[in-house]
Amino acid sequence: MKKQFGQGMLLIMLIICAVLAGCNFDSEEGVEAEPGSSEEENKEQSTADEQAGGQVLKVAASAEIPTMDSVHAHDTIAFTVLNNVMEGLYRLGEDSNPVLGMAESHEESADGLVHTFTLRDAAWSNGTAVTADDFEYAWKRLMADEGHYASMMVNAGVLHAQDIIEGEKGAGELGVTAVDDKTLEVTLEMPNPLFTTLLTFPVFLPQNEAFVEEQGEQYALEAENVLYNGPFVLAEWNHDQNWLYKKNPDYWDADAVTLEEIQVNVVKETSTGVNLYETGELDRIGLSAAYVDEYSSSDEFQIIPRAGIIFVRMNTTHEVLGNANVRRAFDMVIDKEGLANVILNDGSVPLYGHVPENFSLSPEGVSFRELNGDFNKGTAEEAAEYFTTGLEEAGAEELTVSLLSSDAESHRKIAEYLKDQFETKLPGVTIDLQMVPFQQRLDQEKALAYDMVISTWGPDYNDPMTFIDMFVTDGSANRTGYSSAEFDSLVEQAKAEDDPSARYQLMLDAEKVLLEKDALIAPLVQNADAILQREKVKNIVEHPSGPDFTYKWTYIEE
Amino acid sequence: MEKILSVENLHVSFYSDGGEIAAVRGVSFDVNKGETLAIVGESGSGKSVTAKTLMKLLPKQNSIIKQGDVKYGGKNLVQLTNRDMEKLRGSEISMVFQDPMTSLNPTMTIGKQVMEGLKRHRTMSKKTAYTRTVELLELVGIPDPGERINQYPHQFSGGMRQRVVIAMALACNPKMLIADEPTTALDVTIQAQILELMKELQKKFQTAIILITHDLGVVANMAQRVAVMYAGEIMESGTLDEIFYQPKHPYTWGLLSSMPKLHADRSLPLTPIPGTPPDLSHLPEGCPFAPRCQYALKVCHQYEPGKTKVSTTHTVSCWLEDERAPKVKKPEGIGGMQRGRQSKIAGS
Amino acid sequence: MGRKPNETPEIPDDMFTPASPGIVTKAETSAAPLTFWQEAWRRLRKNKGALAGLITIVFLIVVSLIGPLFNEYSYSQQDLVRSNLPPKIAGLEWLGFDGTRSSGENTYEERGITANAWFGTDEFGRDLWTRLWKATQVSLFIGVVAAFLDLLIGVVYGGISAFYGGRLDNVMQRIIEVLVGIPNLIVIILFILIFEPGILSIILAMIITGWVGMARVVRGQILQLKGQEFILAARTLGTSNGKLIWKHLFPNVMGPIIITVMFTIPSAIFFEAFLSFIGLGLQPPLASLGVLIEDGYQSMRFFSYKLIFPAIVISALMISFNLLADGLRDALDPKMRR
Amino acid sequence: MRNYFLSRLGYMLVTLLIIVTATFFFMQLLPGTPFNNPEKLTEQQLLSLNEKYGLDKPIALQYFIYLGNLLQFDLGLSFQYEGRTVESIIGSRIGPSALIGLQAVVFGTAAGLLLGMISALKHNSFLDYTSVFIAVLGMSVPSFVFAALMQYYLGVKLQWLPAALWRGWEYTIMPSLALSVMVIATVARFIRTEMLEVLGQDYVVTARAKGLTEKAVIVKHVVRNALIPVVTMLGPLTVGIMTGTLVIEKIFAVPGLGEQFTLSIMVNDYSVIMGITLFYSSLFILVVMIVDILYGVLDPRISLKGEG
Repeated sequence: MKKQFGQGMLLIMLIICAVLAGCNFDSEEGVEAEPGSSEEENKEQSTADEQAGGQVLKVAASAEIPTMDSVHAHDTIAFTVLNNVMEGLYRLGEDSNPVLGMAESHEESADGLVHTFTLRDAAWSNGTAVTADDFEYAWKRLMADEGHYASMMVNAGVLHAQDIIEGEKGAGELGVTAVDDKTLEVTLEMPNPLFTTLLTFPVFLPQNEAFVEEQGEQYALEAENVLYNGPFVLAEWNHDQNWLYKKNPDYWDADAVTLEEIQVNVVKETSTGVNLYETGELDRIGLSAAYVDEYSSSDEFQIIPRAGIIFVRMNTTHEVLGNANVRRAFDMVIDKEGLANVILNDGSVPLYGHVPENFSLSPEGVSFRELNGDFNKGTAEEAAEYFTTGLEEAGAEELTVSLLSSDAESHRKIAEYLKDQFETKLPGVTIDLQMVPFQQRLDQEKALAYDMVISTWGPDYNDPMTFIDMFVTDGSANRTGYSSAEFDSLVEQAKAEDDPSARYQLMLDAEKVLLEKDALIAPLVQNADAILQREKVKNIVEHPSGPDFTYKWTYIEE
Repeated sequence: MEKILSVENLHVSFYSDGGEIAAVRGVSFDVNKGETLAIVGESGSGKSVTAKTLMKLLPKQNSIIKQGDVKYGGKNLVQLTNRDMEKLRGSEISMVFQDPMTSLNPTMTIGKQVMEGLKRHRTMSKKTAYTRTVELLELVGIPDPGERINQYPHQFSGGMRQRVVIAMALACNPKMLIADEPTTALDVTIQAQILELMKELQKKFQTAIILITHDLGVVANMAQRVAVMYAGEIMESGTLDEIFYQPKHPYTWGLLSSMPKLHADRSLPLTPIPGTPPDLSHLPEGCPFAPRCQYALKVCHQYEPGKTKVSTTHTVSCWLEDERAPKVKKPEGIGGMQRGRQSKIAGS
Repeated sequence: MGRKPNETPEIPDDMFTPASPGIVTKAETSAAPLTFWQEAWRRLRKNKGALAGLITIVFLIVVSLIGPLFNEYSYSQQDLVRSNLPPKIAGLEWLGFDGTRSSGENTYEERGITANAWFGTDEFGRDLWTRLWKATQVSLFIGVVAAFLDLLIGVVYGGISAFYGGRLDNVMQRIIEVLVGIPNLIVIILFILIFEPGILSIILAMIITGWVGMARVVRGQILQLKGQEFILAARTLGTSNGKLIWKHLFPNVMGPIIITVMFTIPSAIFFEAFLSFIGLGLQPPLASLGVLIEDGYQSMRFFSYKLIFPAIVISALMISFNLLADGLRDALDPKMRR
Repeated sequence: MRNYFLSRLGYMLVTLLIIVTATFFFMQLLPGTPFNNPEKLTEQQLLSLNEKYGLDKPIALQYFIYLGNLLQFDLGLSFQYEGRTVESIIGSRIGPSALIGLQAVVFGTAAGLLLGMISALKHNSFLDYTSVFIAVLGMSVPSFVFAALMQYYLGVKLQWLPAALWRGWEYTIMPSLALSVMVIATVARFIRTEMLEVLGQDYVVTARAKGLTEKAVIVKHVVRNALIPVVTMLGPLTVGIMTGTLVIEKIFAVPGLGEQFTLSIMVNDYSVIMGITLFYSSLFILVVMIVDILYGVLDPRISLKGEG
């Protein structure tokens, strides 16, 4: 047996070649993720650019689309895509209020229980008409598959939704019926002022039964395995890399759509996004705090307030933190301006209430925050006074508590900041920081295994109730051990109240109980997006809840 | 006798972290055609360095030939360019190394290694080279050469490997062979076989051999002339008989008396030379052997002795040869060595 | 003895008398060879790179210990007024320590701050000079402790395995083989996910697979030594096992062990930095070089000083340890000795 | 030879079993749930999801179910990506990682060899010190710092190469380069030491004594013998590349496996974490085995016997 060095090297080269060939082979097989095929792709894209006549938007997404199945969708990325390629009875309008979509008209019975929708003439991307059956099918499928957001059906108050989730009734008994091709009838358990708002949520989108059943397990796994009825269609979907929207010429309101194409790239690092923006690969990116200083004077820099909030939950079962004065002191002592403008520096806005600013307007057109004003604002001295009083009431002299936080960058910063704020401004306080992975924070939070925890909340729908009802006794989002009969009753009344103004007042009162009386939580900041966006890009509509964007009305100024 | 190599006043130094090490200091000797010159000495005496200097195989980065000439066939090897030297190596002057375990490339078949030299110096076809290699291997006594030519060094025993090394050295019929302790790493019985082989081949090709060794038994068996080296200098040189029967230098006495003798009086103890060789970077003044010499005079510690010609062939460097020096009696039992003892062992 | 040696007339006759034996002994002792360690130290000193590495390491250790005492700030003390101050050192303005941002404005003048932050401050207004040295302490601590624990486990495991040999060795080697098959990165990541992040879990995570290399080195060395005569001799003389290990085997495996440790320390420091970068780091406000680099990396475009100083220190540490380890290998490894 | 393979295969399987077991039980210790949007998950939803995915069964049973599926090469469904199998996720992700990884290894090894050889042949010269410094620097500067600098200068300032994304071969250059820094440094240092050692070997002197030209000595004897042990670097290099891809892919927005792994860890996607762990481990074990075999082929002294 001849063992030759040259042969050995040859062997290595062969192996390497084989692997490389394997790589290219993949690409020829059509996994477009491979660079081998991408040159053609580039050409295609550039010719597409020319055809699109400049009406092309290039944006970034922070992650892959987890699913294109509206029944299983659960995050803003999927919501955003679904919102742009499909349309439900209502869609979110340019002011984020619901506007009619697939429904041409919406009639409500006198008792507010039966809603009848008449559908307009619209077609799926395969040419079949969008019918009332498609809605009935999708909604019932949501209940049958126990989709992530099946609870939305309960929130909407659709008949039997609660019972179906609890397993007492079958999914087929959901209160939705296709009367004929064009008429959909939805029955509610009781009148619900939020019903129309909720209908914009992606779980209420229609699905074509014949197509879904035909695709089976393949449904929604690739771009071609979904049907579209929205302003755009998903023309390409290269998993983990990018996807491409194209204008849907068959959309009923196609005349209102200007953009020809939207290229979305998955970019996870802010720095990468910035670099791509600078090289012209992206038209809009989000900035992290580190880049805000660099770009804050740029004309392309914008801050867009969001409706998500960051706040501190305090465990009311803790013997000292159970005291409202102690909690109030903790809330009051934090320099929230410093936190928002110096530490986070990403456009975040200091928050002095539970419901964020720029989120909800009363029926009279005044914002919730303006109506209720700021809570627990005061000097460090006042805070220290509250603290001493509270400590006395609780019969303690000193306080050592842990502050739990997820190890995400911004939360870590907040925790470090709060520790310093508390320890230097409140007498006798020692804070043990506990940085844990996000999931563990949730586990501990839900098990009430914490003293203080930095939490977040984002709205599910455009109404203060999505924040307010978090803290009802034993609510799944309560996680503080808080139980107030007064608060609970206010929430219950609000949910049943038909008169919008009275309902709004009840919610305002509930927040007062929560913060003014009980100082349950310490609100910290309201999120905001610091972004860079090319000036020629106009009218990307952002929404506080559900999907992030609607591109229907977006255009490139030429 | 035809003189084929002559070394004159050779000085070689190394540079290391510890400073300059004068490894060879003023060495001179001649080699005649077909004869064997043995250079003996303890380890560190500069004999291997001398050998490598002749081949110009010393590492270039840290060694330098400071002075002296090496004359071979009308050329001064010291001044030869590397390229010319390469042509000489292996074809005119060859070398056999001490450790056959490490002197063969472990990843190359022995056939290739033998052929390499052949191809370099003789223009011949691949086929001829191959046949010649098989012949050579057969010549050095490797059984089954046709098959073993494609084997790797680790498949050979130590003795067999040394045979391969010798085959490599003799591939181009060199005029001179430098054998640097060719048998030290081998078993005694194998040693004898290898020495016999070398003798045989020497007869056949009329090759001159410089045999570097510390084993006086080997010297007695192989050499016609002997040079005794210590601390980079030749202490005494002469014919085999002169060195073995009329040694003049106390160091030579020491060497001879530290060698066990087969037929000698067993009651006489073996006498080792006390102490260790000097540090070549910090040589003492005077004779380098003086610190270990039991006959040392005061002068030995301050002045180096000159060369004394005892006979036309016998030279020694020692103050004891000075007429002012006290007469010292050569210790008992030296010089009584019987020649041919080694050959007996070799035969056994 | 016919001819006279070439006489040197100046040599007086009285020199031709036997020398006293004292001279002999003297000459002998003067030539006493250096011990292994002296020799190694001598070689190390000659190696400029290794020496530079050693000096840099000692310097960084000393500075990291006394550096924080040079100013009044603590590593965790926050002050939003002083947030994001660029570095400024009186007298070194020409070197760029002039308190101006990369955009050219002078933050000190804008905010009317007089007290200089030598290496700048972070967004919390924490002094980066103090934090840098504190972080260096932490990183060194992690590196040294991880290497030491590796050493402890590795020496015991490798020693036992090689010394007792036979079946035990076989079993222990199989265990190592399986362990080597597991990519350590994955073990470490899982380990840190499950335990609370912090110095302790980082160290534990690193040694959980790290000791294998050391065990292999030690086993290899001891196996090699075991066959050698002096060990055999000691055994025949009835030396106890414990004594054999400590007196004979241990000193002889020290060289490779030290070298391995020297290579382990920088890789531990580096790995910690890597873990910090992928977000599996320490509990703040404690910082390691990795944490500082991670923070600095986030803002390297606008506040490059936040990245530069820790990056310089970690690179200096890595280079120094590597140079020193290289030098030690040359100095200690008998195979490399000429 | 056959025995050798069989016993190696045996160890591979044992190792993999241990890894599977360890990872499986590690997963049980992870806090939180693998389900999406855990912030808003209610207790009731959690129960029904657990039931749906079989997470309500006893752990031992789950373990054996997993093993059973594994035997049929079924790694399960991702929790994060609705309806996608772990195999398909690994399948679509491995291509880019393998490509930049291989390019980094090939380029890095070539450059490293060159650097190391120059260094050894010009031992203790300025060239030697320079390349040693480059090598040590390559090992000392964290790859993400290097990647970020490269992206900014080559991609944004000079615009020589695309800054990020994955659309063509030119997009693979920078990630491969960033990954190869570590390879260059490791290989250069390794080959330098090896060459220096070989240069000091007796057989090199023998080769010179044969009268071979200096070039022939270096090429035929020194370089060849120094190259053989480089094969053993493949194992550590594989690990280095795997580690490297975790951060490099994120920075250059490469849709590779390393990036998926970090992502899955962040969202507790149990089945994907386990699948990728298993994949990495198998790859690593395979590489180690290939290295051993290759080494046996390249170095005639090593013979592959039944004993592992």
